[in-house]
Amino acid sequence: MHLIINGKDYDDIPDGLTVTGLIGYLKLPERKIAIERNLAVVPKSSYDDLVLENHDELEIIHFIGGG
Amino acid sequence: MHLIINGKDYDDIPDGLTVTGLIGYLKLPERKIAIERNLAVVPKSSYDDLVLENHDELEIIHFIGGG
Amino acid sequence: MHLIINGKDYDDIPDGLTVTGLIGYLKLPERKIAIERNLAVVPKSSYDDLVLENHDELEIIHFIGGG
Amino acid sequence: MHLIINGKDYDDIPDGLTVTGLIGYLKLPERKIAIERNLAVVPKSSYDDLVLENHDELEIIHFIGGG
Amino acid sequence: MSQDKLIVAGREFNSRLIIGTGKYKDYAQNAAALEAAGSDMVTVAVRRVNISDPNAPMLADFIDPVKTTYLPNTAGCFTGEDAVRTLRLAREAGGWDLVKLEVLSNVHLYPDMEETLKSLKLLVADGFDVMVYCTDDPVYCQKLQDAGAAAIMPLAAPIGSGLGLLNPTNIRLVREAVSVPVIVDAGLGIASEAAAAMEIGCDGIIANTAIAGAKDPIGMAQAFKHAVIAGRQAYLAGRMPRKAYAEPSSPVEGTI
Amino acid sequence: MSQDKLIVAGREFNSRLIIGTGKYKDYAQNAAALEAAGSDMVTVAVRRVNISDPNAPMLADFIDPVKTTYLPNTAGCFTGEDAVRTLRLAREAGGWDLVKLEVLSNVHLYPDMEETLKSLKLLVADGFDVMVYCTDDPVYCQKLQDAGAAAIMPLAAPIGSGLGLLNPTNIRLVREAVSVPVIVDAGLGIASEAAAAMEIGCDGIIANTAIAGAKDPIGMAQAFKHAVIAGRQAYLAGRMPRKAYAEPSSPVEGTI
Amino acid sequence: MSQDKLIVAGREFNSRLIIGTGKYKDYAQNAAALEAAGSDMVTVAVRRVNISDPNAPMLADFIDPVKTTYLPNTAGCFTGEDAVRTLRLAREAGGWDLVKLEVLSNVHLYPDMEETLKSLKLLVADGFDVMVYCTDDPVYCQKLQDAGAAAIMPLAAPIGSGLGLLNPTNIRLVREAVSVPVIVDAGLGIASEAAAAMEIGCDGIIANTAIAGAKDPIGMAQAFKHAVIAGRQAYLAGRMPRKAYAEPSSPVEGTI
Amino acid sequence: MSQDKLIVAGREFNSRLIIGTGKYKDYAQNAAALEAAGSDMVTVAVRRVNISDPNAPMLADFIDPVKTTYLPNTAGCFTGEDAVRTLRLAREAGGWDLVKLEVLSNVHLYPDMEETLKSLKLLVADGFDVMVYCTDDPVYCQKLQDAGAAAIMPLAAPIGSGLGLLNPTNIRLVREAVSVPVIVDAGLGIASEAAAAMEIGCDGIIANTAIAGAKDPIGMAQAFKHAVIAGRQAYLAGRMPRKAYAEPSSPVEGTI
Repeated sequence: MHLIINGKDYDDIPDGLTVTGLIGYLKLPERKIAIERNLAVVPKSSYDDLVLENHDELEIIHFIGGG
Repeated sequence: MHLIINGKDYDDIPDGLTVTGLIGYLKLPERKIAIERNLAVVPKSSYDDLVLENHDELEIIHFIGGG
Repeated sequence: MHLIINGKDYDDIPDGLTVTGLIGYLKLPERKIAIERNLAVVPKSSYDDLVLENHDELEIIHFIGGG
Repeated sequence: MHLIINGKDYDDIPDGLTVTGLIGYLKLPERKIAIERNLAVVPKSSYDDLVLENHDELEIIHFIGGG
Repeated sequence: MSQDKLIVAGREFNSRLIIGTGKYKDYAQNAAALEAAGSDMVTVAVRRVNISDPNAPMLADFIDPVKTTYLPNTAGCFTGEDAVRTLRLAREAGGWDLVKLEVLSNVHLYPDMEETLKSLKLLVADGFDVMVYCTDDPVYCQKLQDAGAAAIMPLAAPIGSGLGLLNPTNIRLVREAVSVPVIVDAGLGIASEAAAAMEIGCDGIIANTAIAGAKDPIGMAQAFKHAVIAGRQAYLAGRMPRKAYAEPSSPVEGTI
Repeated sequence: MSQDKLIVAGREFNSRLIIGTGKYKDYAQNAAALEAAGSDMVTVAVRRVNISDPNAPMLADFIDPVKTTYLPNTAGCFTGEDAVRTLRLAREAGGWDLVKLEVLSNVHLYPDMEETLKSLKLLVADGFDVMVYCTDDPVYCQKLQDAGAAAIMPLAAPIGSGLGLLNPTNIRLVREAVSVPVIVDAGLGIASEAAAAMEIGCDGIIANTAIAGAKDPIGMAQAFKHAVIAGRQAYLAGRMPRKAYAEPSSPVEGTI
Repeated sequence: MSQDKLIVAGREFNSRLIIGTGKYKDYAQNAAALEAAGSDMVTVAVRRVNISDPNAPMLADFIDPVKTTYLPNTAGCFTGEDAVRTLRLAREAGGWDLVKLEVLSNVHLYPDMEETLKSLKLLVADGFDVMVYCTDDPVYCQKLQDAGAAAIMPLAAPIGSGLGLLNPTNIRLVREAVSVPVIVDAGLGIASEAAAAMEIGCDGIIANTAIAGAKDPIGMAQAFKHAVIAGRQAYLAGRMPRKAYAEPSSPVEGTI
Repeated sequence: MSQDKLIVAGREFNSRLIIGTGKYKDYAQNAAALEAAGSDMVTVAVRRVNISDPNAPMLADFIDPVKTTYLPNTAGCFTGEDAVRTLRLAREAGGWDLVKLEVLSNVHLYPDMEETLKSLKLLVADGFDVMVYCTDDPVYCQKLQDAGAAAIMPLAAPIGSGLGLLNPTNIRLVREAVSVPVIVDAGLGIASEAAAAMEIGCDGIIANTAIAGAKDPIGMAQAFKHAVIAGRQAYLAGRMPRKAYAEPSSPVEGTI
């Protein structure tokens, strides 16, 4: 399916992935990240159950150095 | 009639005074003043015609020294 | 004999005192002091031998608080 | 004759020049200058009479811009 | 410098010094200070006429509003509504649209920028030309300009304190952030501070307590007059660069 | 203020601003700056005549020593002997006794106070009226006065640096320590600093690089003229007291 | 002084110095600076994960969020909406409610107080404990407190400028105007300025560029650590009164 | 920093803070302040023993001259002769050669540099190691070094005034003009000023009234201890460059 992640298009994401699935698919390290789906924060508790849909817009963030 | 002028009660104002009449009655000097009647500014052009009514609230101001 | 100590006159000092003798006579505590005799510093090494003379002018100082 | 003027040697100065003569010889403008001869200021009053001698050391100064 | 006029909302003023009319011994002294300052604009307050004593001396008897522009302020107003209401009366009294908006807080009489911006929008919509007393916050000063302020008037220090130009850097940032005239208002204590503010590029100065509160207000008014001219000319002339070390000002060669 | 003259060694000067004659583009610009500054005294250096080109333009062709007092300095002298020798020649050249003594060190061109005091005594014994360039050390300034200085001229900052009035407290202590005129010399960068120095109670200002080094020296000369007047008048008028907090400048009662 | 803790929103911190995590050579140097500074709170930014390089080094690998409190900021947000959205993600990522709100303008990156206050209200309603970056306007600082700010964090100077504590008077007025902690944030350039801010009565300091931009960031971190302690202790100890003149510090009698 | 010792005339000191022993409530408080300051050198005065009361408490009972270096001063001496005579007695009393020379004038207790230099030469010839209290005149400070001073100790402000570091530029010029230790002595009022002096590159600080005159001298002593360390470390670390405008401290890319 097609997702927009951090403003970029990804056309070849396997259908029916959960958030947890996507994290694995993208090989995101098991570290402090947070995900927003279509402008709503996704609670970590729902990563396993929430199934992403075609054209979802995701923001995946973490903490970096800043003043 | 009764008027409230600059926050004070005046009970013995002659009935039917115009604004011009009131200025004369109060012996206010012919100088730069402005009058507000019931929260609305009274244009100088209407001083002669505007008849004050019982219980009108008036503010009569002028310029004084200020920073 | 007569000595001037720290600007004051002392008329009844026993004759023939050494510096050590004077320190004992004045009951000055065994502490860090220094003595000037007639504008010359008296070395501690000579306290026992130096015999004071009539009308000697002495300055006896120590350290106190200062900025 | 030989003069040292402002630190430079001048070997071909006519002999027996007075100070006035030297000023004319050097074509120095009739302007505010002062002359020191062998470390002594030469009064303007003596310009006409003072005859310079061989090897005299002269300083000829004027006012220029300064802070 | 005669053509270097202060222009606010299309009006031309010969002097870049605006003086207040508060705190003087009397209106006569105030008028003399105005003469000495060479100003053609004064700030004035709007207050209730004393009904019980209508013959009390009035400012207009001493300072002619025809020859000197009265700039009515909103001192004493703590809300936008009060400010607008006061200035509407002032406009009727004086017949002019140029006003000074100041909405103060109860925190050291500092301007309340939130209320000030709100009031400004009401006044602009009502056709006033508004010179706005404000903090030295360059962001808010730009908001005031965007809302239609005719002049930005940041404080130098708390009003009446005489503490002087506390933050020249912010005044510089304000100067760079807006294109309308910047007039430093409130807090100056002595003439050289007015000159320093003008040297940053400000367009004018308002001084009240610094002049009225001096031992000799007339003399201090003259001092401010010259200081504002000095600061303006220095700004236009362009200062020398600062150097960390000394440099001789006389030639080093040619010494005896 | 016409009667408020600067008096040095019995001589009266209408202006309290003395300008230098170094660092200008040319003597013509220097003369124009003098006109703009309204000064009646200029500092000048004493240097060897250029024998090989006796027709080079001379300062006296542009600034008339009859109308403007030349104050010969000893810039470039690093010993008292050189200073005395230089000023004796200057006296013969100009025909006057009023001179500026500056004995500089090789440490940032700071005045060498030990050599300066020594030179001062020689010059005073030789009949000169000596205006002395010095540090802002109030003790040494008093020694200079005791040795017969006609004026005490402490630096504001390293000469030519434009760093401004670095230590107003010391200038105040110097002002209080001596009774002869105190003239701040060297280091100022812009007009407001001259005003600030005068507000402390100084009697005059010498400015060279701040004016000659400005983008527009003529404009800056005018700025300094007004700044010195402003500072002097402010000093005479007596400033308002500083307050830690705000005080309203408009009446608090009578609001609508 | 061990019991003199900084308390923000009920949380206790041993150090009154908060350091940033931007501009360091790398996270290792950042961690070393944190160790040297003795801080237990760091500001952090919220940014998109680099999807194409998920194995890039991460801040959490060098500074343990369990031992050191992460204070997520909203740097880069120019509207209240962006700020709230960013901090909601930060809360999910970190699992804590304590955040730093900064809504900057495009005017020299000065905080936009109007947007900041608006955002603060949204965040407070959403259950956040908000430390607010702001100007030194005491009126707005009081508004922020009234809206529920956990700490008021006025700038000392433009962020990253190193210009130091530009307006100590305003910082004092802010300190007096609010009861929540006042933490000076942004603009400091060197340690003594942090001490001076603490001496006014501020509760803490945030330093980023001053430390990260020093030639030796580790040494400067130590310097700031000691400076903040020095300033705090000096404030608590109560300074001597200033005097206009000298007073001897040694007894005057008893000299030989 | 343990190896970063203060070295004066070959003697090593762990602390760069020297405190006075005047103006304290009593010697016990003085001793406690010394403990808090972590100093290993104190200035002391030389005065006549009270013959009539030989059992009065003595400084040495509270501060052990074996553990803490006594630095005898010449406070109260107004001529070089008195200073030399006083220090010769001090040497005999204490048995050490390291002394503080201060020859004050009656002008605001400012050091009399002419007398000071004269005294210094006598003391150096007599075998003393002399730390010299002086003005911030870089030329005279260099003369003092050339005459054999072991340390140059310029004042920050008039002694006991607490006016702080009045002229950082001159302290910088003094620092650059000499190679022996520069220790700022007299006039500081609070800890941050000590840090600022050290950041210029000074080697140490002497504080008396600022500590003894604080509401809580013990707390202020701790504050100065940390301030001197902070200033020293900041100097060694090398400050960030000042910038006229803001620069973001968080990355600008990667925002959501």
